[in-house]
Amino acid sequence: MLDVMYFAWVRERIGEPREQVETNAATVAELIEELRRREERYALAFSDLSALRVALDQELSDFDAPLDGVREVAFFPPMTGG
Amino acid sequence: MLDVMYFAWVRERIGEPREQVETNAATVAELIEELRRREERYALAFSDLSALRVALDQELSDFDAPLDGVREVAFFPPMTGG
Amino acid sequence: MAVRVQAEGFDPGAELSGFACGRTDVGAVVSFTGVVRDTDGGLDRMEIEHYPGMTERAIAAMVETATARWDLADCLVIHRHGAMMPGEQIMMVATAAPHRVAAFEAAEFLMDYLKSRAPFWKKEFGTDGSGWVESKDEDEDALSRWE
Amino acid sequence: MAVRVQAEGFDPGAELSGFACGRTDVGAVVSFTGVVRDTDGGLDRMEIEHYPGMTERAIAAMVETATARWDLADCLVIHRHGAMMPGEQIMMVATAAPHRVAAFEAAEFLMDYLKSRAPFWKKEFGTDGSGWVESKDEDEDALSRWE
Repeated sequence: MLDVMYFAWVRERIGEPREQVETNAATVAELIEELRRREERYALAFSDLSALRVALDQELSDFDAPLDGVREVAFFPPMTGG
Repeated sequence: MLDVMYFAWVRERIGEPREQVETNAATVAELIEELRRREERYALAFSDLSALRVALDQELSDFDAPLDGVREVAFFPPMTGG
Repeated sequence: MAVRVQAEGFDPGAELSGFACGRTDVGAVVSFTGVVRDTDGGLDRMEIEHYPGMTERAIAAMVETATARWDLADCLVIHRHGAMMPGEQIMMVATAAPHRVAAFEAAEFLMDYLKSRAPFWKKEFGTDGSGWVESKDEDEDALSRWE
Repeated sequence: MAVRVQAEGFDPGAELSGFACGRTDVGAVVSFTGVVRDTDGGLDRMEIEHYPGMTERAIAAMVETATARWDLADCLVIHRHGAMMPGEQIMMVATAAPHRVAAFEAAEFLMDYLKSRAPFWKKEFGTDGSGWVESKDEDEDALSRWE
């Protein structure tokens, strides 16, 4: 069971800020594939991975990173702080 | 007739902050030669020109600059502002 | 060293007055303040979304890296989230060091990382509608200076 | 744009609060404050001598160069002369610009030039006697960055 969070326009496209996802995905990329297949809004949010960033347990990570032991996954566009 | 000013340790070595100098020196270097010959304190103050800077009418200048039309000459060590 | 992530506004002058003061090992204090800019006059407000928890962790890690890399006496980061009007302060970084180069470099390092590595997202609301501020390649490129 | 050469102390926080505020064309404000440092605990006071007239001219020329080179909305330089104690502010530079790189670079440019091209001379008075602060090669070298 993963806590999946969405921020900025990813959150707007998915339509909610967070959800619990039951998954056996081994990597972030596999999780994304699962989500994409679910519904159009996911396919839309994850259509261009180059415009997306991922954090695992609040640390920036990569799409090929393993999900083993991870509790919280967050997807968002490149950050625009400062 | 030139207004000659001294700052920092140059002032301390010469013993006064400013004086009027009657001179026919054509350049800063010639003026320094004249002053050096005057008294030991001038010779001491002007012993190492690499440690000195000069301003003509409040603009940084060079030792070979002409004194033509100049009213105020200032000698001082490298600046330490900021 | 202090990090504050908050919705409330703040006064950069008051923050600077209380920062690293009375310390005799400090020769240089640098501050950076980011302000909501509205060049065209069409901006009503800006809203900043953030990732609570990760934001604090990410900024704390940047401050730790800066402290290890430069000889700093003190360091302050304030970053707001939520709604703010044109002319209002978004964030502030302050660094105090014995020497000016360290204070400047550490402040610029923190700014460059806050721009692209702290989980904040800006959305602008104006007369022409609303939109997420896009990240700039030059902000990403700025990080290479510190590698 | 304001330049102040003065014997009196000043409060950098109060100066920053009043600087470029309420302007919606400003996205970035950088400040630098120089403080009398006493790392070894042996400094009683610092005295700064200056060349009245030339000081103001030299700083005004630096500000003019910075304004021509960077897109600045505002710029402030304060530099003290006379006696000051460890922990007291010596000088301050503030820059306001649409973008952060311009604000940072202009502030560093002004600092580098104030260090080596404004007619100030520092003398330290301490438990071991007194002496003029010597200029550093690295301060002279810093100017080459801007050529």
